[in-house]
Amino acid sequence: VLTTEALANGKLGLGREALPEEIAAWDVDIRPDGQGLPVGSGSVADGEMLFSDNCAACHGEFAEGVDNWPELAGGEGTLADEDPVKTVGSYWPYLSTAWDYVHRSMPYGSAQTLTDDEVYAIVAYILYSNFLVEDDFVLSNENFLDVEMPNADGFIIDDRAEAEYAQWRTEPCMSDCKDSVEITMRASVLNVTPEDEASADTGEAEVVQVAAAAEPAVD
Amino acid sequence: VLTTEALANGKLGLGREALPEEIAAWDVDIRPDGQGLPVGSGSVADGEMLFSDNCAACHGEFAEGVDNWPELAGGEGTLADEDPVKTVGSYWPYLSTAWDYVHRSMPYGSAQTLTDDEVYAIVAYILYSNFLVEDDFVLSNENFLDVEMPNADGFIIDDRAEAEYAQWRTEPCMSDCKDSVEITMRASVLNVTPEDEASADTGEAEVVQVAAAAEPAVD
Amino acid sequence: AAGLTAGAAARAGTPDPLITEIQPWAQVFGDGVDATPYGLPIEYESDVIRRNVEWLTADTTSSINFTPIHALDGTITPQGCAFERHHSGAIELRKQDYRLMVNGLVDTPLVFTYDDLERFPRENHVYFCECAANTGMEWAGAQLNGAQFTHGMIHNMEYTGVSLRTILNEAGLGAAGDLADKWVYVEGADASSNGRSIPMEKALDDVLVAFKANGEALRKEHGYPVRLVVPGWEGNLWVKWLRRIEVMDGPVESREETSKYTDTLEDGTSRKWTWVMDAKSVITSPSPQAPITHGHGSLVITGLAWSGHGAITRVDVSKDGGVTWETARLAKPGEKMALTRFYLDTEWNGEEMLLQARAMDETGYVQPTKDQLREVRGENSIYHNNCIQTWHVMPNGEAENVEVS
Amino acid sequence: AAGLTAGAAARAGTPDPLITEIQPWAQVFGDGVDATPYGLPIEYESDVIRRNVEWLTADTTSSINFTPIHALDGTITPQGCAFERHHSGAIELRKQDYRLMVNGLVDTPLVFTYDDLERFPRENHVYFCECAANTGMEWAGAQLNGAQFTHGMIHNMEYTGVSLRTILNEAGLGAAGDLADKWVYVEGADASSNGRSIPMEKALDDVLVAFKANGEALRKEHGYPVRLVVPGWEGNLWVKWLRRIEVMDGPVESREETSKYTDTLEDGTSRKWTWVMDAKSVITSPSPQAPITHGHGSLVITGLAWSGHGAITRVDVSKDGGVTWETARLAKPGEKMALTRFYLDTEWNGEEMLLQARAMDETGYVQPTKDQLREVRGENSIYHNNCIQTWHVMPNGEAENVEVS
Ligand code: HEC
Ligand code: HEC
Ligand SMILES: [Ca+2]
Ligand SMILES: [Ca+2]
Ligand SMILES: [Ca+2]
Ligand SMILES: [Ca+2]
Ligand SMILES: [Ca+2]
Ligand SMILES: [Ca+2]
Ligand SMILES: [Co+2]
Ligand SMILES: [Co+2]
Repeated sequence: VLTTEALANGKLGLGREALPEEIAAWDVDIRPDGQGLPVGSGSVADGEMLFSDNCAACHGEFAEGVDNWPELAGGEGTLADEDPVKTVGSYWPYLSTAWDYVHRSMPYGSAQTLTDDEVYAIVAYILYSNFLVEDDFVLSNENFLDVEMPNADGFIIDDRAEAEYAQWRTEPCMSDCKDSVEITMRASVLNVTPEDEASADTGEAEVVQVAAAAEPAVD
Repeated sequence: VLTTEALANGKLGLGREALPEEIAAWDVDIRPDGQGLPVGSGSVADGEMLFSDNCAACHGEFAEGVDNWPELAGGEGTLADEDPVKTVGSYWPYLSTAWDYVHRSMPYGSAQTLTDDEVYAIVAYILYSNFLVEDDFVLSNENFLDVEMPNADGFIIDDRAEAEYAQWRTEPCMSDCKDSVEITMRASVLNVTPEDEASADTGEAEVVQVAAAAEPAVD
Repeated sequence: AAGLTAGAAARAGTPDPLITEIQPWAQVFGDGVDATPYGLPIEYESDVIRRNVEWLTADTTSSINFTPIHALDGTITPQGCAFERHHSGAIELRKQDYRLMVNGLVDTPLVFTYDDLERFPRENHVYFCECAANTGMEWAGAQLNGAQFTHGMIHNMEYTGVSLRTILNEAGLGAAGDLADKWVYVEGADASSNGRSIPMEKALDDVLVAFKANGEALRKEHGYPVRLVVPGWEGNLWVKWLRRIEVMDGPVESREETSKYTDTLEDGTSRKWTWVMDAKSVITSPSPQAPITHGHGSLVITGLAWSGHGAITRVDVSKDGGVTWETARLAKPGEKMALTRFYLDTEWNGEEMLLQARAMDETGYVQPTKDQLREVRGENSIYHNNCIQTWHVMPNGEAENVEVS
Repeated sequence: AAGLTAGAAARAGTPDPLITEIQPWAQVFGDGVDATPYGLPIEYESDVIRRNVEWLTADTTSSINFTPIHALDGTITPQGCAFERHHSGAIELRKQDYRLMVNGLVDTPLVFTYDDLERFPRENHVYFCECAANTGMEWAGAQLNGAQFTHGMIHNMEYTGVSLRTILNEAGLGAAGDLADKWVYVEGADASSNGRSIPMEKALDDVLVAFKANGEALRKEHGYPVRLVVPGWEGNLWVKWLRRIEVMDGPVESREETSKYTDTLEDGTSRKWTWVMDAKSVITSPSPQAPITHGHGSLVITGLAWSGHGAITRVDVSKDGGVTWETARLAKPGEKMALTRFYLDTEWNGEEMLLQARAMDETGYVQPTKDQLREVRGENSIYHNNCIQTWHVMPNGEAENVEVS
């Protein structure tokens, strides 16, 4: 029993044992190796309809994104470009992440309303939109790990210690540190800073456009 | 000139020199030795009328205090009692304090509206209410220091260092510190703690009475 | 809940619907980032507020309210619930309308604008501010039933400001001659024009002319735009809406340092110039407003300790009204003239407790009992009641303010 | 006012009516002590608020706002104006409805109520929380004109909470076996159910399960009633409305640690697990939103510095865009993973300045220039932009966000 044993181990005997049903309800994260995936399946065709009904308003009929809402498809081969387009297809290393996120966090505003099979179907459709599967593809817990994610090898573990710290942990220069100094860019050129409610509202259309050029990003 | 001289002394040269009119407007504090008193005078008789018009609503016609508003007269010889009554007459060591305070801070809600002569008259009346002067007394900057304040010698300079610290800076007892412990008083007996807006309002009359017995005081 | 052991609670047999059913907040949106440009506490914490005691004063403009210390933890007091004491209400004074005069025995009397003050070198310090009347209603016996009311005339903030020394130096103290017997008189801009005299030694030591507290501008009720900070000394000296600083050859003996803030002893004589707040502590939880509601087993006893003499070095806690004591854990080493949080991680199984805390500071001062204080002072001092406080915790977890033999 | 010397300002010839005439606030009452049971800043400070940038995000419920650091001083950030980042809005979750589950590779999976958490031994620490995207809009060039917008995704509070170590120990880590390669996954209760994986070493080091900030309950927008505090590591890991902690044998690689919070380098490969926030600083005043308005002469330059690697040991300031540097004064010795306030007490006589600050931490790390960062990373990292910031101060005292060669 919790108390006796716990207290014996220098524990305080607080909390209560989580019940299996409770763990099942909350422990729904999916791991890269497929751990956590429920039994189920869904087709691209079903996914297309489900996506159109539940997701397209924000993410577009072809998962290409609407306005400022995220694009989920496209961008292959752009990661080294001046303006990379990062999507499930072009960027995400693991398919598990897509299943996990759609299942837990989408649709935005009605999270956790999709059944497991619906999630399989929608994820299949996102793969299809990224030209990663054919239109007759059916995604299931069984073939899940067979899907190859194009950018699976695109990540390295934080190497700042070697690539940066080593060279920046030096005694800093205090005088004559450069020959000359020129201003090379000014914030006023873009002029995208909100000033007050009124000006921010009226300038909005223009602002989004210019800002896109300067890559605003918050995540 | 300020800047040059100031900066020479390691100063920052900030601020500007205060003008005599400005100092005169704000530097109105009165010192125990009469420093700061303006030339002027006022009689008990004038003071009685002024007090009645400006002060009596809160402090009473005889400066005896109304409800919870401060009493300014009475209380002679009560300082060692169970419930001392501290007034200008019974407690205040310096008359300058009364002139200063009435002049700067009273009447409550219309501070600084009295002329100097009016303040002399009102202070004369407060003295009279405390039986410290006769009814024909006229207070002025010239006889100000002649008034004897009964409790002038009633104060000592903070002697906690000798009277308390010396005896309390000891290694504290950690066990068997007393033979027995009894509860000798409970807050619920008085029951004067506000609980919420409703109960505080309904219980007010009773509360003030009981609390007075337990000497509520905030200053 | 009281009476259940943690072990029993652990054996709940049916799944908790708060876990097994998807809750609304896990499905739909909460508030957006434009909802509260300046936020307030969540509605469920609406009891964590300053409270006043109506019968204490004739009206609310010369009155006091109390910090909800029973519900706070850590050491910083948010400005929004930090106690207020006014003598003529909290005034609204714009920075543009703010002037600070330095006059008297100085080489050049000066007038500063608010902007001028921001041009002097600044300091940052965390200090407690305690009203000398804190716990003053408890001299004659246990009266108010809650740590907020007995000990809530205190707050603890990180101040940003200019050293008073710097300001005095700017006006020049040459004219003051020997500084040993000089005083500085400080005065507020509100209708009470509260003024106090401070000996030069303290004025040149650690006093601040402050304009920010906890990072942001002082609140209106704490003296916006500028107040004095007088570390370790009674709150009445911390003049709000500071408008004038005069260098003098003696104290003014103003109303706030004669009629008030003097401490009458048993024989009728009174102490004056009792500026330092002696070492003190109080258990904030459990306490009358923070009863034990979680049943038997593990219990955290916590509270605050502080001293105007310097840093807190130790706090002891007694559960039996002072017969035996245990040394509590300080969350951090004590800092000079700042609140120190202490914890006693313990166990409670429904037994009655007479909870006390006893603070010690770096000068070796040990917080006295109320009887010790009364023996020296009688019951009419009003101010500086730094006695050991007792809470009677009952088997049902409720607590009451009591006195013990 | 710019252009006037302090000396000229000092020779005003006519008495100031704000002094010679009795002002209303010196005669009549201000607010009583019952006016604001929980107070807000005075109306004159209504510009010291969190601001959001509409065009940054599609809507406000998955968005960010910014701390008004240009207007703050000291180090503590008041909760009311501390930046917010939500992925599905700020939810309202009552303490009674709060549950925390610990599961996975533990000896006994547990469920805690809010009350349970308050029964564990508590700690108090001041830590900064910086969003990894802070300054992220500046990679490709100077864009947003104000310290609030360029550097305001940061706050610094005194937290009270329970060590994550204590919570994990209560569930028991025996089942986890060798802890060296284990992870802890933490997840929020809101609709985004934001989840992040933390290596066990960090989880057992200094991570807190916190319920109070700056003395009082966490605000709704900061995760009331319980959030994670992950000292020195990016803000996204500081999971709000914390509902679940799972001990695992590997990371989840959730959306917030793959699609987002990974840093793409010039060649298109991306760094992952970039948790630590490197040393960084910014001058908060003068700055575009805090121009010099007081004319020539004495000037206080001030700002903030911090490092996820430990304590700040030194901050240098340049007025000429990095050619020469002076060492600034730290208001207090730096503390681990907490904001440090620095000051440079200097003089300004209308000359143009290119103001920069450069932080150093106890590991010897020196804050890099934007060019140094770009050289290693390119311009598409989005996150972890800890470059030296430049403000161009013009002769009229106004300042602009610029880049320099
Ligand atoms: C009302 C708008 C809306 C709807 C409807 C919606 N989403 Fe989203 N989606 C968003 C927003 C906003 C985000 C980003 C959230 C964040 O950053 O916290 C997002 C993010 C995503 C992402 C991650 C994108 C990335 O690059 O990290 C995926 C995948 C996704 N949504 C899939 C879906 C699917 C599948 C559906 C329907 C089942 C759906 N969304 C419905 C608004 C929406
Ligand atoms: C509207 C009510 C009111 C009026 C009218 C008023 N007072 Fe007062 N008086 C007060 C209050 C309230 C205090 C206590 C203020 C405080 O503690 O800050 C006080 C305090 C005093 C004190 C100090 C008492 C002490 O024991 O320290 C004196 C002296 C005094 N008043 C004199 C006067 C005189 C003289 C007038 C008229 C010219 C006057 N008052 C008008 C309310 C009033
Ligand atoms: Ca899991
Ligand atoms: Ca680019
Ligand atoms: Ca004077
Ligand atoms: Ca008595
Ligand atoms: Ca609500
Ligand atoms: Ca107003
Ligand atoms: Co005193
Ligand atoms: Co990162």
